[in-house]
Amino acid sequence: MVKGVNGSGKSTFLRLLTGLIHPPVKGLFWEGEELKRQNLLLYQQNLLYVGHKLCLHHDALLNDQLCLWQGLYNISKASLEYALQIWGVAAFKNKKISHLSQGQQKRLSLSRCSWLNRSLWILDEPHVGLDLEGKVTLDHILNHHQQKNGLVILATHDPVSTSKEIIL
Amino acid sequence: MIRREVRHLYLHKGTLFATLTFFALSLFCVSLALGPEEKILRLTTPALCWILAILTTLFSTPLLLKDEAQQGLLDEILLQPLLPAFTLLSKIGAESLLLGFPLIIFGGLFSPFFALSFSETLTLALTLLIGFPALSALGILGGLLTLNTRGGGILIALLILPLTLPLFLLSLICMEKVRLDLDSLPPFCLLMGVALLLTIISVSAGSWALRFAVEE
Amino acid sequence: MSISTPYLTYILGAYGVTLFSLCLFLGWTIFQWKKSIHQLNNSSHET
Amino acid sequence: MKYRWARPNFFLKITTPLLPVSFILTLLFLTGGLYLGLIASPPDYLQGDGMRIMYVHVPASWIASLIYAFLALMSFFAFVWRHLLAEVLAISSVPIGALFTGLSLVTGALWGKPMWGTYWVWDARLTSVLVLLFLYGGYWALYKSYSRPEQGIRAASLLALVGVINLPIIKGSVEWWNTLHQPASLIKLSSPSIDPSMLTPLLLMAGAYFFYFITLLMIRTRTELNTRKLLILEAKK
Repeated sequence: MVKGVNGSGKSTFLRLLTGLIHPPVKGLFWEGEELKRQNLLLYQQNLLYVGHKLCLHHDALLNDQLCLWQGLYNISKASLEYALQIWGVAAFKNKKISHLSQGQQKRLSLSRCSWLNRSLWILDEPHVGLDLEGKVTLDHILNHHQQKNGLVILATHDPVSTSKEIIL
Repeated sequence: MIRREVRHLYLHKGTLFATLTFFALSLFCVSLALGPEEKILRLTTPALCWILAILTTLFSTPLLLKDEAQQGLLDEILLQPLLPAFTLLSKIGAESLLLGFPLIIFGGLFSPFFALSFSETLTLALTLLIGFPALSALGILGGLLTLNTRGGGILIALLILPLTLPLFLLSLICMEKVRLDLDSLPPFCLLMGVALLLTIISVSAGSWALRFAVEE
Repeated sequence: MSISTPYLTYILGAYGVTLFSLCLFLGWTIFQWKKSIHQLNNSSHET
Repeated sequence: MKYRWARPNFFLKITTPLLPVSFILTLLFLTGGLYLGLIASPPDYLQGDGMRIMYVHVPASWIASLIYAFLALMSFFAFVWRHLLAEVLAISSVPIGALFTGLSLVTGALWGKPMWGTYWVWDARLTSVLVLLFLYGGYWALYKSYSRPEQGIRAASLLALVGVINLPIIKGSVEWWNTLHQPASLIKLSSPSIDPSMLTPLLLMAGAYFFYFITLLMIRTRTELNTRKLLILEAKK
């Protein structure tokens, strides 16, 4: 878990960890190996990044978004729909994404935690914009992931039960 | 993959429609301004078509890119296992299909009104068809370079218009040769080569630009 | 060069424009340089 | 250190004595060139005294292209290795290059008026010089429109590299387009046998321009380095 006051560089740090930003001084290491061109791709295949920007197509219907995801990540439709049900947004399938509320969009974006099978999760303030019920769902899923030996790197201001804290 | 990008681009049908309308309307406006003289129209229409095609791509492509950047979709491209250059290529393909084809058909349909003969129309359509992917690639490059700047629109024209010059001039040479009933094959081959080269250069430069555009 | 050449205005114009703009640019550059040194001194004194 | 020559402090140290030297060289070459060009050299048998404009015009075009080559090289270094010095050198050379391109256009127009009767023709050479001016302008505009210089320089470097690849293509296409549109009625400068009495002032002027470029490059680089330092100082506060 990454903590820090506003503007201390949490988001930048997380983006650095995803390899999207070129590290200015030293390289990025994962499991003892420095990440270069070749293994950076492998590493990125292993991580899930949900940032402040939600990676949703605003003009699309939710259904279209599902189709795009299906094509992009080779995911079966059933697992997608299952994930949407967990996050409670399955009912809005024929709505435009820009017509969904902020919280619903955030849920939709976070739903990739449930359908994308990756071991390292990098989440940038996932609690923001979620209601109480959503936060419970999120914590539940995070715990479940950790029990499966998954790794979560999380930037947040909310109290979460974790093992390690990095304070920026 | 191109199908995915087509589907993606289709979401922006409003912008595409507006762009096409812009193309058609300005073509009519300029020809009204030039007067009904057939000789002048015949001489100027190919150039007009090309300039308008350049402008429409230069202004619409970056608009779409900016939209994607705001949603964070460019991160998604970079986190894919595929090289970003391929994604950019498929974007170009999608744009050629959804914007380029209608544009060419438009031009082809209306060129008889501008006193172009059949062979001239055909040449115009062919040169546009070949040049469009390169234009779209240059537009993407410009859009990515100006993504994090203040006031991108005019800047793109300043950056990219000089680079589109070869395509434009070579097509006009083709048109002129056809009009004078000369052999138009050599400029046509040259045009193909230049278009291919420009596409390759700007796609590879674009994939670099993409990398540091998301670092913001 | 003979003074009565018909191109005198153009020749003098070309040389004049060249020298004038070279000098102007030099002056502007030196002005900027001095200004930056001045600013740097100011701000390092403050800190 | 591997990149000792590329460190700003080292650059400042070696250019401190070089600056007056190159400035004096500029003055020397300039006086020599001006004297020979304006007064001592014989008038051309075809163009008369109008030929004298050549001595300020042609070297300006040479230097303008040279600076673009320099800019592209520095952009390459800046883009690949992210050297601070290369970035600063690149951005410092742009206004000088634009100045020489502009001068080449203006003096060319002043030459063209008495020789061909118009200030401007859409000749291949003229058009490609104009495109060069646009490329410089684009580089500068792109650099300036980023709020942080280190980001702007990378975008601009990429543009300069694309530009340098495209420049021959642009030039070629413009040339071809012109051969179709108008017969080449202009007197070609690049005649193989140029008289030494004309070549000397030409080369002297080229030397003057070159050292002028070097002098200004050093001054501008210092200015730019100061500005960067100032930014860092302000960020620390």
